[in-house]
Amino acid sequence: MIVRTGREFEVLILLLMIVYYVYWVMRSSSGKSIPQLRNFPAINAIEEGVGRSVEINKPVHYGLGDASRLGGDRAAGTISSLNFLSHTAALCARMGAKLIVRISPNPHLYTQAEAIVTDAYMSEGKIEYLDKIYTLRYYGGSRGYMTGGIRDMTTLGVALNVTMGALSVETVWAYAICRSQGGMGVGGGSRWGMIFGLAMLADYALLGDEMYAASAKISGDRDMASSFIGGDWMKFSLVVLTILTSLAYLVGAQDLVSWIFR
Amino acid sequence: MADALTAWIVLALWFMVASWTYKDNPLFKIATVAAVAGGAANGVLVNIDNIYLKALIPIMDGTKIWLIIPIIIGVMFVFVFNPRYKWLARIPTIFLMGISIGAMITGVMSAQIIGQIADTASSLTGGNLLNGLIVLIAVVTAILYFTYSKEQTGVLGNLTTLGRYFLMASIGPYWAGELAFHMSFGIKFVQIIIDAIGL
Amino acid sequence: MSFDYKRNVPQYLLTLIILVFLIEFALPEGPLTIVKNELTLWLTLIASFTFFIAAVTLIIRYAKNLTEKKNTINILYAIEFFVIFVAYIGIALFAGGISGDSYKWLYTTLHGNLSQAAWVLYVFLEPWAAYKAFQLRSKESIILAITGLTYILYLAPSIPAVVPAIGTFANWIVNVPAKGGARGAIITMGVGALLLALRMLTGKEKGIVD
Amino acid sequence: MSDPLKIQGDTLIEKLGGLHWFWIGAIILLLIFIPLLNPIGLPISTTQWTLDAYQAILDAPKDKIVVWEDEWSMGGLAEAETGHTALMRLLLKNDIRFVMVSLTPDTPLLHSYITDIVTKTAEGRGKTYGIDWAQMGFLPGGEASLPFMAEDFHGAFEADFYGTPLSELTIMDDLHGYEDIALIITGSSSQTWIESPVRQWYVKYGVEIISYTLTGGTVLSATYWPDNGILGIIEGSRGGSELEFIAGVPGIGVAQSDAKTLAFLATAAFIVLGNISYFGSKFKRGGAS
Repeated sequence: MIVRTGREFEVLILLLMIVYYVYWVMRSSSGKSIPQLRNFPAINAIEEGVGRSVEINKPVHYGLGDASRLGGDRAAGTISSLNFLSHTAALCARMGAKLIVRISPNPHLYTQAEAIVTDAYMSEGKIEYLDKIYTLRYYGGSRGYMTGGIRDMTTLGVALNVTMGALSVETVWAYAICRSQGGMGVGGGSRWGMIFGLAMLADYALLGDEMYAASAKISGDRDMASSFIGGDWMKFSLVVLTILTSLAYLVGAQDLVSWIFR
Repeated sequence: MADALTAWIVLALWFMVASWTYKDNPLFKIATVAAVAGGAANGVLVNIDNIYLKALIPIMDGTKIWLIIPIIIGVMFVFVFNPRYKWLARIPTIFLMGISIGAMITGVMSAQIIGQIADTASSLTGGNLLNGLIVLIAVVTAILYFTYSKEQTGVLGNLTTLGRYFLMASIGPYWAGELAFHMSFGIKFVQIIIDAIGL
Repeated sequence: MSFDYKRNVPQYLLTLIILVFLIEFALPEGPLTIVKNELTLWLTLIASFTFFIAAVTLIIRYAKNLTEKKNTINILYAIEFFVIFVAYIGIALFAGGISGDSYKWLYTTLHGNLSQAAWVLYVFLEPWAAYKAFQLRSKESIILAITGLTYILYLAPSIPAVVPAIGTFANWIVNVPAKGGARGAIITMGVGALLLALRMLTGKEKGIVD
Repeated sequence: MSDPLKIQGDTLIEKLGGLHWFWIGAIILLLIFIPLLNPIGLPISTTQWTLDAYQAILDAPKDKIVVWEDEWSMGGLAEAETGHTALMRLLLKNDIRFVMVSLTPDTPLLHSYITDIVTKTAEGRGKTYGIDWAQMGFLPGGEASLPFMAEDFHGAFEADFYGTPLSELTIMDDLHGYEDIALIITGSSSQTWIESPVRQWYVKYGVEIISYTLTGGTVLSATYWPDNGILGIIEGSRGGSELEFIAGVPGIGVAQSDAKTLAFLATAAFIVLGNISYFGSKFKRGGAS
């Protein structure tokens, strides 16, 4: 037996995903056309918020996520957040808005954030306007992140709060304070349990997986975007599988499909 | 006497933190700094213990001398403080990410995909058929909501709107839970006041 | 074109590690299983160093504060940080270790209470956020309100005991529409995780080694 | 931050929605005082998922060990105390041997704190550490560390939290890997953690799980319950109160229930007030224009 016993269908799912992924990424790499990722209002809202920040002379606050870290189930959200940070920092540099970045409690993100913000300002030719001490704020543990973040938002004011990544209670406090300060809230979270804060309180929210796709869209990277098209094909396949297996159960023919589920 | 004193110390600590809700003040900052210092110190101590037990002892007694490799990899984190060699700090990060992602995705197919589809299908037998159908519609429309290659208009738009409603239904209880979680701390705060005053 | 070792060495490592896990998963148990198990031991060791780096980062930050001659209050906070940090370490080293009674008392009384007290802020902030911002402006917010409020009432154990219909409705929410919605989200997050792993494996994920 | 003494808004209807958070919290805290000083003694309802969790614990094979892996920390004590105490008392009461594992750096101290409480109860008296239960230290690495534990439990820890080598603890003679585990109780103050133990313990090793999740985490846990790896769910302090009741180990949960009831009703009332203010103001503005 080539495949480990009992894992046949799991391996099949994995292989199908690989096929879709490779097909779309190769198509993109070879310069062929790929479908555009759909529109995400949250992306336009960030630009609008940065513009507003300049108008009212209050800073843009960017939260990297109080539960973000480059590992395990949180890596994907964290990487998306770093992409959004790059996008937001570039907009701030271009339009001349003040930027404050809340660095997650996991300090290994400090260097990533610092490099991304520096690159963004350099690519806009505005590096002399970057005050790293003002912009990059590391507060220590998760409690320090929350209390320090609240303190900065209430003392400095907020025009726009963007919080992306692996989020915990930040979905509540960041947007509650932002709203009390009259700011605009844009957010996206990868941890499903805490999405409710975004859905309730943010003006524009990217729910779970949506944030990853939006992150690919703002990165402008065709290969990354194409991988999401492959992902869509996988999702359509799973919808078909769900409907077919459900129909089989509904008509009492579950024996036909039960092998899939062991 | 010692218990009473501790009760008052505890009450003072909680008030220092809660005082922020009225106005930002130095007592709150003092409490924050103390919490940061305690958390950092404990993190260091507990992890020294972990490395000592699992790596240093086996290295020193010669049973697992190769464990010096992950120790060296871990130490490479210090390069984050050196601009010239900062890229070396990526190595331990890569190990953390790679191993975590590797361990995670190998469980995804069964737990998050096949298992969920199986439960959706089997909910159409044995129990309430209408509920089973609602679950099926919710699963399908919620998956469609998370597709990106087409603008969500027309029929697809109607389906994904329905999917978004089901997603909202799944989010509501989380909000309730989070609120309940925080209320536990309100109850504890009141209990601490009662204990200190001796009501 | 020169070999960009700063980017390529980490990328090759990442590809190798993920491949070990994927192949080991698919194939019958063999030598790769041993490698995978060894890697998980390595992970538990390397992860410990993140805590040391966290502490070092804080020490550097507060040490910088100490040198800020103009900002007296920050100097005082820095002194506080070092005094408490050293106190914890000292008590652990000289009074029975982290499982000793002195350390346990200090940690439970000081850190335990301070870290719990931080949640009290939410007793104020969270109901306020709902009161201030949670208006029933759309169908979505109405659904959120119905499911959320029903579940709040259910979570007070006395209410469903007095009004059983609330318990029944909360159970139905969890087991039918919420379960369906959550299941759809879980499946798509699973696909998202697979895609992420494939992008990392093939070096297409921006932000990892760049 | 705005001034707590000022109520936002110009008209009465606007002021209704303009209270500062300080007053919202203060009113809720005042309401909590009432039942804590004078318990009302309202009844408690139980749920199927808690009953299932209880039954699964009782049905755990006695020749194997229950592993209670935990992500709860001291910072979550107020929410965890009820469930942790009830769970530990239930295990000891029924002579179920268990090993506690810490997945955050300050979980070991939470476990010590709970142990100090439980060893003074009727269920804890006469039980011996190292034979009836044991407490491991911190295992870093999150999800990826779980298979390490499953494959080589002794290798994952070497010694318990108190520094005693595992070879010197009787209970550990019977626990070397996943085959020796009767059941996993996975505790977490995160509602989404549950996916990790399902992916590792259940999918890879076939070990079934009790989800001891944060309140509200039932939605995600329920997608794996009862046939997809999770045998039962204990939902935070709510589940802890139920467990006290079901298992006959009364504790602090019952008293908290009354306080929670009032606090939740007050929150619901504030949401209604906020909406009256919002729609009232909107209607008025619409009328004026």
